[in-house]
Amino acid sequence: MAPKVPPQPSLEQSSTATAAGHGLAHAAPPKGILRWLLTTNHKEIGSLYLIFSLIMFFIGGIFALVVRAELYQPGMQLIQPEFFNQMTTMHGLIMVFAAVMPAFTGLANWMIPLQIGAPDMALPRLNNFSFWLLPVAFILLLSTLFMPGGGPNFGWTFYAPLSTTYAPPSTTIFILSLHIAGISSILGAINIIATILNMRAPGMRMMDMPLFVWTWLITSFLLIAVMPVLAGVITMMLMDINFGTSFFDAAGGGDPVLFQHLFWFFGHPEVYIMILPAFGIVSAIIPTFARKPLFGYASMVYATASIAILSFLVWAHHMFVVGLPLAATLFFMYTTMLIAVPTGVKVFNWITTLFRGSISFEPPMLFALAFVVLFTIGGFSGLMLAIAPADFQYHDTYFVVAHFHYVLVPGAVFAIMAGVYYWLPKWTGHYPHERLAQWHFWLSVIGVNLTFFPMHFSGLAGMPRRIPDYALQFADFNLVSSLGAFLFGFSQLLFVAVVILCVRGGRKAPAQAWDYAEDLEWTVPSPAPLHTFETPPTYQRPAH
Amino acid sequence: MWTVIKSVLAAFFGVQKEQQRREDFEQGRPGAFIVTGLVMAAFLVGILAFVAILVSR
Amino acid sequence: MSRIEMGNDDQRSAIRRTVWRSVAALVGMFAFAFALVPLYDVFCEVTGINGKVETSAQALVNEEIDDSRYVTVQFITRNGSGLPWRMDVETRQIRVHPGQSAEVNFTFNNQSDGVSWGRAVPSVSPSSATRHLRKVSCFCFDEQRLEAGERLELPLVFQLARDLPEEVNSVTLVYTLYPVETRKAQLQAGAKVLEGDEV
Amino acid sequence: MRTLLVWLAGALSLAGSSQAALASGWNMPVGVTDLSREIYNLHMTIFWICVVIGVIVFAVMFYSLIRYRHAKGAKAANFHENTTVEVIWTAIPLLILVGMAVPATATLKKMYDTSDAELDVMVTGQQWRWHYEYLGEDVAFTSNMSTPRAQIRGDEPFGENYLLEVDQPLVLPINRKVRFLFTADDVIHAWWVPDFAVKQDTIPGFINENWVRINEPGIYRGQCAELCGRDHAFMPIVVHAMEEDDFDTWLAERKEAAAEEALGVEREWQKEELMERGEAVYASICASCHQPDGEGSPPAFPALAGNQRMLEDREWHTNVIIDGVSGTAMPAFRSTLNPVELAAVVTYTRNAWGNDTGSEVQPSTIAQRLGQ
Repeated sequence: MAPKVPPQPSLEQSSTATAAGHGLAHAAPPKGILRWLLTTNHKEIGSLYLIFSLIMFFIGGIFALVVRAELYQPGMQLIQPEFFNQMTTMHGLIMVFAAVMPAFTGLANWMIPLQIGAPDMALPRLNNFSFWLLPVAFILLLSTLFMPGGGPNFGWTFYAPLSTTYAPPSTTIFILSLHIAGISSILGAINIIATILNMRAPGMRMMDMPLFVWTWLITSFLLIAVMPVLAGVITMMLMDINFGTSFFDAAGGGDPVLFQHLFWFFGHPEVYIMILPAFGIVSAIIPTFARKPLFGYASMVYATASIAILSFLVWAHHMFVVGLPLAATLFFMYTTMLIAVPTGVKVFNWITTLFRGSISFEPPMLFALAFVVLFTIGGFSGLMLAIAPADFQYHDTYFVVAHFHYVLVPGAVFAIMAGVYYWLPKWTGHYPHERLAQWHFWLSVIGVNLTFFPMHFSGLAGMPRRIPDYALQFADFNLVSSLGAFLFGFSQLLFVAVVILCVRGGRKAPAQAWDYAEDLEWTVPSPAPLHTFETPPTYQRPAH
Repeated sequence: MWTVIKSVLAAFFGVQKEQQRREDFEQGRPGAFIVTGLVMAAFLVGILAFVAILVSR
Repeated sequence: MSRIEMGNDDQRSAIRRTVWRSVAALVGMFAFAFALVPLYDVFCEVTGINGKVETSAQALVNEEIDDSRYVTVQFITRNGSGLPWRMDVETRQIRVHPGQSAEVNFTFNNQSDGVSWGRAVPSVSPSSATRHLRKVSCFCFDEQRLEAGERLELPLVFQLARDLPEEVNSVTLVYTLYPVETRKAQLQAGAKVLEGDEV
Repeated sequence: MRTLLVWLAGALSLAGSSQAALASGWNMPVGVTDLSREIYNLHMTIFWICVVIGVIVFAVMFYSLIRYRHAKGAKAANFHENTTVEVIWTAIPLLILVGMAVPATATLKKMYDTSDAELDVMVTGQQWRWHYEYLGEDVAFTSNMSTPRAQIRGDEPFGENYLLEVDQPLVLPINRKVRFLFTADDVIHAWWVPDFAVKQDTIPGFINENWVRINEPGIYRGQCAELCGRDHAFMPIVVHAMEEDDFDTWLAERKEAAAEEALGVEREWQKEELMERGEAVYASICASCHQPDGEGSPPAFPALAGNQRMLEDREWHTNVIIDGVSGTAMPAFRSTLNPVELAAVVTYTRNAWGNDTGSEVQPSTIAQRLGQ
């Protein structure tokens, strides 16, 4: 039984929501900049998150293009190795912490209250605070690039002792900014949990929630569980650097490998933090455009939960070559292989949803379908990486780079774009420009594959990751990757164009913007007024 | 108790009949399911660790 | 403004409860991250991960010597940066039976004209042997202090347990010499003086 | 759809070429050890399993996309669960995984078995070079990348083995089990030779093991595989695998040369000799951080040209080179350079690039300082 409401608005009060601001006296919002600084409205904060993450996506993208430009051909042409290392590090940090995570938080802010029939997030003022921490954190982080000794240059995984004893002086600022970003994520997660658990429309049980809400609930638990561990690790780093402790310094009786254990205890769940909400978005889009209820709703929820639990048990598969004992290597190999099962269940469910549907190919659907195919390819390389003996060859090569970019770019990023295209009519009241969106899609798909598919080959052929210059046999693969990266990078300008055009105008969208879309957000008008569901709707279970 | 274990096992596999799920949820004791789930997760870890240690000898 | 702020006390207290539980979980996880540091050490010592060894003396176990096989024990000394000491071992390798105890002397020589503190950090390979290595006495348990030009000979007394896995026929002990920070060294020197020990 | 084409093209290009062609740079090398071959086979097995699953899954998906188009008037069915199907597609992957885990476990056990080695080599990672020591043989040397910086800058055409060539390769015998002991002086590096399927982190203060038994003589190249700072890309590994007899001869020669060098400590060296030797040592060991012109790259790597403290205090200067500086990238060269090399490099740095102290240090002085 899919947890859907019937296509027709089934809410007694949906008419009340139509006219914004009536019924209850809303204080006039402050004007100009102050309005955005002080807003406690989940929709405005959601927009802030999304705009912030788009800007950061471009900044991180520029860093990636600097890297790809240097790697266009063998030899050092454009930048110095020190700067190259700063670029790879910053690219990773910005994309993970400032682009992908805030984008999902933005979507959560916008959509979770709408999908569960709540008037706002549970803690609106906290919501405002957790957003405004982000610009502070990342302006600090970006400013390290201009400090003496440069910014962080030890990779986004910042392994000790390269990131402690041998780090540039700006590392303390890096730690501070990561702390602030971490607090922001944690506050966001608390807010989301409080909202989902306490503010569902009367009659909506947990197993009636849309999958985007479910995946975000589980993601929030992951965030609460692992962000403090990250905070702990960087605090230990800070103490090692500034207060003479030696958590990670062998000279003082510490252990550099401990850093990696702690980091990946955070880092692997972090990977799922970046992909679970994507599963939720795709699980909303595919049924809509296949005009058929999602296959296996319950098993999707269970699979998400078991992926989340397993994610705590696999961290050392990032460390197969640090010299783990045999039993540990075996254990982590088995648990990692096990993750393929629930992940496979998800893919099978999506495909079975398509089977005997009635499928149309609007832009959100295009991105969602590309997500299924390309994420699965990333999953296959992940399965290969799980085989520990083979991982001794794959580890820290471009094969790994190919793997996680397949999971994160056509995975997480495509899902975010699919979500944006899917909900733009709800946000702006206009459909996105179909032609432009199709161009954006096809150029992105071609660009992504040109960029990352050859990396499988260069990795297998023996190219280590994070090197600014490479041997001649890798030249062809890198040339293709660099061309693809520029194609992908510049086609994202189309995305910006589509979004701006859509905000300004375009074909008008009704409340029910997509024919078969069933969740509660489609019962409020498009564009969604500033205040919705001020009287809770009564949720009615659909009768499929 | 046995139905709880069966349901949790089914959840581990990611499969459950809608009918059964409905019954479970109407039973209204989430605590039992959560505890059973955690115990069985720990059990799974135990089995894997045991196999790994056994094989590595 | 919104429903929350307008009332519905039940919901508000439910939200508050959720928030406090989350905060408790957060604090717990932060503490857990730090608890992982000692836990990791314990775990390493129990399982022998990473060649980490007991950092305190163990008792010699009287067990029958396994004459049927020999194990080669290699000793490697290395210098980390910043300590003007020379470290030597009297023999590079010895052959012992499991169960047998052995003693090997290491010499330390401070080649500078100042006093300094150093510590030898031990590591054992293969990691499957770590649990079966008993160190009865080792210079690596303590930080060492050497006067200018001083020469010190210190023994390592150890025993390989009889239950050392069959396939292990060679064990490597590596000692890397690191300086102990002056500030820390002074504190400890002060403590020792207070205790009335010979420094 | 395009993605599938790209993907299929990749898969087919792998499938269509023979193993030999695959080894030529599109795939993991088969390698020259029994284990590397086993790992290659594991890799290909799991790859083909993925291909088969991929083909089936994507075939169903694209069939559905084409067959059930809304534009062609497809009417949607309304089913949304089927326990039998769900059990099947959970159970089958589980069985495949168990099938993969068995051979993987067997291979892993072999990889971990370092017992009964006939030769022990200690590999030490340093920013940014490798140091090799044949344990118990009194032979040790440092291996630096030999690709000229001019090639990297683009001032000269690339050589054949651009970035994968060293001044002194590690020499190993074939058909003997060689055990590696890995450690590092500063940060974590990783020693990797794809043809051996050996990749192991070198961790400061800790020791790791791995082993190799090479089947064919030849020259095998690899690179550092763990980000270790600025010149991570520029610390290649070259292994020269020789017939056993040739190796024994080589080792004997190296021992003899080392003994001869030790004799050189006794005699008085001319300043010119020391300068010449020092220039060579500086170029291979020091120049990567302190730069060929001695200007360094502060703050991490201080300038040597015109360095007041160094010029005024010869003893401090010597001590820094011998003992290193803790908490910095300056390692202790006490055991990686011999007294002649140490004396030469001290003399050189005190007299090069306008550092005209005129002072020199004799190898015998250094030997005394080292207590030898």
